[in-house]
Amino acid sequence: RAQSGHYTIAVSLPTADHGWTGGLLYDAKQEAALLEHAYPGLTVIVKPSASAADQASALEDLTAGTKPDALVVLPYDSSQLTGAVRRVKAKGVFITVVDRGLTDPAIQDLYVAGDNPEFGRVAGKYFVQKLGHGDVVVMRGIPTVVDSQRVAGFQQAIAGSGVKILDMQFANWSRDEGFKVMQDFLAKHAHIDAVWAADDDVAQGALRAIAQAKRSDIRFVVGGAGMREVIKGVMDGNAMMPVDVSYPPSMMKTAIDLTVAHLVSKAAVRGTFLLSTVLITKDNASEYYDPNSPF
Amino acid sequence: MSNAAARAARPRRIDPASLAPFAALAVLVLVGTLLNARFLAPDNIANVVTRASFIAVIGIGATFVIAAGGLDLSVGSMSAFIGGSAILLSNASAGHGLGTALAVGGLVAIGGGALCGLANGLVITVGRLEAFIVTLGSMGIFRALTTYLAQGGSLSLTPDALQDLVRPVYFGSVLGMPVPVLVFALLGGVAWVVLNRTPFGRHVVAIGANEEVARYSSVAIGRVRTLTYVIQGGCVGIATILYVPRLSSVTPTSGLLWELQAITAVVIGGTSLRGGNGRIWGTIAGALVLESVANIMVLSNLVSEYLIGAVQGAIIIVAMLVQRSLRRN
Amino acid sequence: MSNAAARAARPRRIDPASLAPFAALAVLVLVGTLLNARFLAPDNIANVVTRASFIAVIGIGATFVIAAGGLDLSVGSMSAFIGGSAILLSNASAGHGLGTALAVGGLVAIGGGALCGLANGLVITVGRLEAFIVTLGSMGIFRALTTYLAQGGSLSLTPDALQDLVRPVYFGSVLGMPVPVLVFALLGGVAWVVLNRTPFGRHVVAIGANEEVARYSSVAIGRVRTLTYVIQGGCVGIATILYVPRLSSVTPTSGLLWELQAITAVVIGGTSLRGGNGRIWGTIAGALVLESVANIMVLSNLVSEYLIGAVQGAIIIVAMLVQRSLRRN
Amino acid sequence: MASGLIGNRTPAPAAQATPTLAADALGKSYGQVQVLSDVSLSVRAGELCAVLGENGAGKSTLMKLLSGHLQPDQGSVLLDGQPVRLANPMQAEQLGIVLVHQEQLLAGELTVAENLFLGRELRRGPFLDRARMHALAAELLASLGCRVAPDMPVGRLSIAERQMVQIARALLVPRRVVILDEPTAVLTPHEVDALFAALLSLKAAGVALLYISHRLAEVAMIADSVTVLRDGRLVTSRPAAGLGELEMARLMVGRDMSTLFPPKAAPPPASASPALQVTRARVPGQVREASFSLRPAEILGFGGLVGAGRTELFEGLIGLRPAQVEQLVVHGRTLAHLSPRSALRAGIGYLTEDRKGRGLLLRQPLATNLTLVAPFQRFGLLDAARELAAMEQARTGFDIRAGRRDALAGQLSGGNQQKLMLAKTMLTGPRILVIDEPTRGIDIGTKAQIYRFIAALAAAGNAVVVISSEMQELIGLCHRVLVMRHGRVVAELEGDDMTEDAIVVHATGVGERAA
Ligand SMILES: Nc1ncnc2c1ncn2[C@@H]1O[C@H](COP(=O)(O)OP(=O)(O)OP(=O)(O)O)[C@@H](O)[C@H]1O
Ligand SMILES: Nc1ncnc2c1ncn2[C@@H]1O[C@H](COP(=O)(O)OP(=O)(O)OP(=O)(O)O)[C@@H](O)[C@H]1O
Ligand SMILES: [Mg+2]
Ligand SMILES: [Mg+2]
Repeated sequence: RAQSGHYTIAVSLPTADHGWTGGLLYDAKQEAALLEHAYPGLTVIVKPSASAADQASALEDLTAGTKPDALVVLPYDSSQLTGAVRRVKAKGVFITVVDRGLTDPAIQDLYVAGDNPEFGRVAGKYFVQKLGHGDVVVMRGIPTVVDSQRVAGFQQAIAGSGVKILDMQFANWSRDEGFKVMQDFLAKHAHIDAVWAADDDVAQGALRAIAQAKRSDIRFVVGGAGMREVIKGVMDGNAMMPVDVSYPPSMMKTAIDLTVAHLVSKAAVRGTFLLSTVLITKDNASEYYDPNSPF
Repeated sequence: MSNAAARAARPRRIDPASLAPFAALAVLVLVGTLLNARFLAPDNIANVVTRASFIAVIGIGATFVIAAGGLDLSVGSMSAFIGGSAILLSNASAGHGLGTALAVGGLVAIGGGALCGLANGLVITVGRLEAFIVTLGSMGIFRALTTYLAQGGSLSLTPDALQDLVRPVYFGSVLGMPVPVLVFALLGGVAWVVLNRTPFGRHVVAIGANEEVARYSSVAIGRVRTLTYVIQGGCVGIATILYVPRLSSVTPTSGLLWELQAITAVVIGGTSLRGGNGRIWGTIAGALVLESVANIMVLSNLVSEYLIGAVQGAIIIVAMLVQRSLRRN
Repeated sequence: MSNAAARAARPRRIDPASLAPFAALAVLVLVGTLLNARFLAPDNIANVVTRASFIAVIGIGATFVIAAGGLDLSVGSMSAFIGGSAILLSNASAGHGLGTALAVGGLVAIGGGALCGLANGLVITVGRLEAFIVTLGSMGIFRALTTYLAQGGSLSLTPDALQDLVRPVYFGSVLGMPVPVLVFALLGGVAWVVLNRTPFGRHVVAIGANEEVARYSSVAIGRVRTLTYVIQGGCVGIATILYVPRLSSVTPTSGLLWELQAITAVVIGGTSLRGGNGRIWGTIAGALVLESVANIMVLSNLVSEYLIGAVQGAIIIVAMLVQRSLRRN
Repeated sequence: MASGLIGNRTPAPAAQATPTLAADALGKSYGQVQVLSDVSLSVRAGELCAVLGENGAGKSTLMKLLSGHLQPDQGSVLLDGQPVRLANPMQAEQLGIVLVHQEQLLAGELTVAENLFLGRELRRGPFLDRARMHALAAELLASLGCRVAPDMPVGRLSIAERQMVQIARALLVPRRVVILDEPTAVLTPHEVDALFAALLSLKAAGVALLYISHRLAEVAMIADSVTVLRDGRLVTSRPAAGLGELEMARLMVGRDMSTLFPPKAAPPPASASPALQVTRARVPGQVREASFSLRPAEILGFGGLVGAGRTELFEGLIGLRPAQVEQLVVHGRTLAHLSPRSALRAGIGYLTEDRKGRGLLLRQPLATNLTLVAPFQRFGLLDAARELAAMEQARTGFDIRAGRRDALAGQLSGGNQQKLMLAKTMLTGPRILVIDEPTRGIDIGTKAQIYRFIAALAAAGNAVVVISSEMQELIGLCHRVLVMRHGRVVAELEGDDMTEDAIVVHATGVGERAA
């Protein structure tokens, strides 16, 4: 089939269960439609899954009795899906892994990722630089490796500085949780200098809680991942959210593009593409702004 | 039988068991205050009580459903679905003036909730299926529809003026009482009257107590049971109207696990999951218990953030044990 | 009384209602094949049936609990918790040889499961609380303990040799039958005999049918009910033993929503949520139905990714309606 | 009926032997209501002691004290002259004492055999010995004249069949004391005979029997001694010999009982347009064909054996179970079919025979039960005042005796539950009233009251259907009796043709040709 210019790419990713994964799925579908239009022989199958086990099942289903030419996978969880991806690889499928690297890097032909520890470090450095000394509260995501890496990066960046973590809670990458946890932080701590929310959804919720409490001690909130509304705010000079940390869901687009390029152009596209994690400020915000993204 | 006559003259007493959820709440308040004096700060109390309004309002509806021996697992995703729909239609009608947009949103939320409830109720009664399975199915359906509407992202009220207009529905207060608290207090009053002082309410409890007896007593079982789901849907609509103004948006995860929280509030409140009784005020106390536990967890520094869920679970079980032991005396 | 005599003489037939879940399964297989011929590929069928093993095994336990009129919402997080514990202890004992590590892991899983179940059962029976609340609480507890064990990350079997050693438990096959399928078939057989052919099984059904009658008949209600939860825990342990080799690791989100799936499988299988009957083979068919639906969703390209949940929900409701209509005839 | 048994009465055992089971000055109260005080009673091996009393007199309570279901507040239970503490029914059963409850305690989802052997299953190795249990169950039931299949779910049995299963359960293993709380209330004469035969052989085997019944004729026939309770106190304990029905009634009620049945009003003219006309009704599996018509002011009886399909016929007509009717005319209006609600609107009231499962919400207060069908309302809200007034009226009108006013229905004595149910049905003001077993478990004083009530109702122009297994009741009360057998109406009896013999002949089909 490959000879006749027909290719099938399977894309497996987590289901749209919060803003960032929603953006991911949106981008994947957009890109699939675009590429299928551009290359008539190309089929891109996008399959979201609701859990690690589901994703392992979906990988089995996508390769039972047939096989795609390439698999683009953003694993729910690195350690849990390594085996499943290895079995796909064993059938001779080209493997592109997105965002969360497998525990055995030898499996992935192509690795496109953001840098989670760096995500935390970039934010941490900003806090040190901006605050010098101060008390911050941290709103974590869902207990996962990604979250732990981000938090570790943040802690590493502020280590030894005058920035102290007052309190830390899980906010499940959800606006509602962000709102609630922030309300409680505000009730608990008489003085907070800044908030690191590790995710734009959570940051949005936190902002509402701060606005309601009319507290003036909090100087800023930093989220992350590059949500449309947040970047717009950064562009417009929102004082409470002056910066954002990039972790664009569009990495999925990049991964699919590279994979198609590998198949179609027969050029050997291999290796690791780390999308740099940057601090989005008023100056560079427009580069990261996509008014049509649902995220 | 002068003995009996004397007893009859004695005024109707309050069942001590019905006080148990309030006792549990009082104990929690005490514990919370001991752990962190800020717990009792007016701001914090207002936050907690206001936050409890969603589960309280949904729980009021769930009290009807459960008193009638039913169950509704779809309320959380139903809320997300009708919230998303209301936002989309409000936004679409914002061109005709913000007032219109507001009215459209409100109507869509309550009407949509009632319709979703009606659908649940009809499938359960006409199809004679287990409520558990039907509402588990519709839970999946509503959640997926929300994701579809939002295309995986989030749905926000636009323009910003609309957001500002609705904000007081959650953040505002009247005579010092937060609006959501007024809403659930009022709704609780109405619901209590309907459940305890109308023929319909009596039939709700009857079909929960023994459906066969109700059938042999010419109670229109199907209609009454379906109506409980419609009431549940309407309550979800009201909860959604309170919820959307808070963050002005709905995501595919909005309302996640609300069903379990609502059922827990109902059970903590003293309503039996087997049906046959319903305690509206107990449910409201139950919702306050749940929200207070969460609040206390964050306010205190006792437990690792990893273990919060464990402590919450344990507290709820202990609260129920305490309540049970009160009942035994 | 020839009427009664005729009734007495009629041989015991197979209840057509008990065939309904198998009919639903057959219809699904047909639909799946029509939508994508690859559905029937031996590989695919083997995958689906093997994957169904977790819910089938847990569902077998849930059939006991539900037949006795109980409910266990904690099974999913229990599995994550005992899986995590088993991995930690296996890893720790790997120094004494892989065989030891394996034995430790297996023992921890089954023993831990039984203990968790015992805890659930004792709180429910001794504390006389609603199973819903107790197991909802323990669900939170097990989940949080897993998060704590994993410190928010994941727990993997190490060294890799250990992973390789256990992999055949999920991926291996004996005489062409995948090991997990053998396990649930065997377990199903044993469970069927226990439920239908032993005094204990009869007591399980009796306390589900009418607890008061069972009490007057000298059935040790507390003990029997507690044992159903222990059985459930043991089954969760077995499911975990099958599950860990599949992904070689456990995270705080492992086993999420398994409780709802297990209950759904049991109900699809024809066991009433009110208790009083239990259908082991029906439950297994129910687990296969659930897994087939998910598989068909992935294989077919009919619906938008966002709507998969909606279609799944709808299919399950329709399957139940079909089953109900079969039962009426 | 059971007349042949009288001659078989075994001689009463020697009075000086130590009583097998005795109550010594027992007292019991529920909350502040003293329901039993200072009651003593004894029963010897081979003796059948009948316990009589009005509804709510405390008979069931006494039996529960003697069988470990309840603990006495005062006094003690003596077994073989020694005080014993019966902490629970299991302990009592281990000592050989068993109680057949007035209310049926069986698990509907389980089969007959499963219910019979629940808690004492026979095993072969670790497994159930199902074959042996089935065989024994069939044998035991057959010995009681009950022919239900052991693998039939109990939920599908009629009330009477369930009662026989309950009795069989008590007789499964050898006992020293068997206590039967109104075993015959739901039985037809045919089964009563079989039960009495079984009781006689128990007596012969030296079992001590305690027996509660409101059917005084039965008591006169089978009891060796009689104990009468009134308002929770012992009235008398004396040998049964020489005690007539009337005397027993006087002891129970505390005054003379003259007539049980009110004088019959003249039957309504046959020409009157029928209140209810049913042509070819069918209830799948139970009623093959039944046609009848019912005139205003008429009391129409339905007789038949257990399983004849009388209950099913009327439940089918009212839409409580699937049925087909060729033609159904209610007060001149032809109806396609009825549902419970449309029956209510058409003025048809139905009183079920299954008070525990279908009649009353046992955990709800009396007034709630009374007004369940159509709660009183004012401006859409419940009218508590009228509800209270109605309850007061029912309490006096039907002589409902509740220990306390806020009692729950389940806390009433069995007979009082029956009265509450009757009051509930009457509250809807039916113009056609169908009562299934109207006086089940009701004491003789109240029975007379209920009969007068029914007669007055008919005299006022209402039509009444009485389904009853008490032939006396059919004959004494009804203008006309239809007999059903195997799901068909096989006979219509009127005037002097209404005799016990005629009903039995048609109900059983035995000797029909000869008759
Ligand atoms: N669980 C209970 N709680 C409160 N009162 C009760 C309870 N059970 C029975 N009673 C009361 O005790 C009294 C005696 O009841 P009992 O059942 O012994 O009467 P009985 O003689 O068996 O009457 P019947 O002939 O109607 O069966 C009644 O007044 C009844 O209301
Ligand atoms: N749901 C059911 N399924 C199968 N058989 C049933 C069901 N309900 C009742 N029956 C059977 O139908 C027959 C008729 O019932 P039933 O005995 O109530 O009639 P009846 O004439 O009213 O007698 P009685 O009122 O004296 O008990 C019984 O033999 C009973 O076993
Ligand atoms: Mg009694
Ligand atoms: Mg009958």
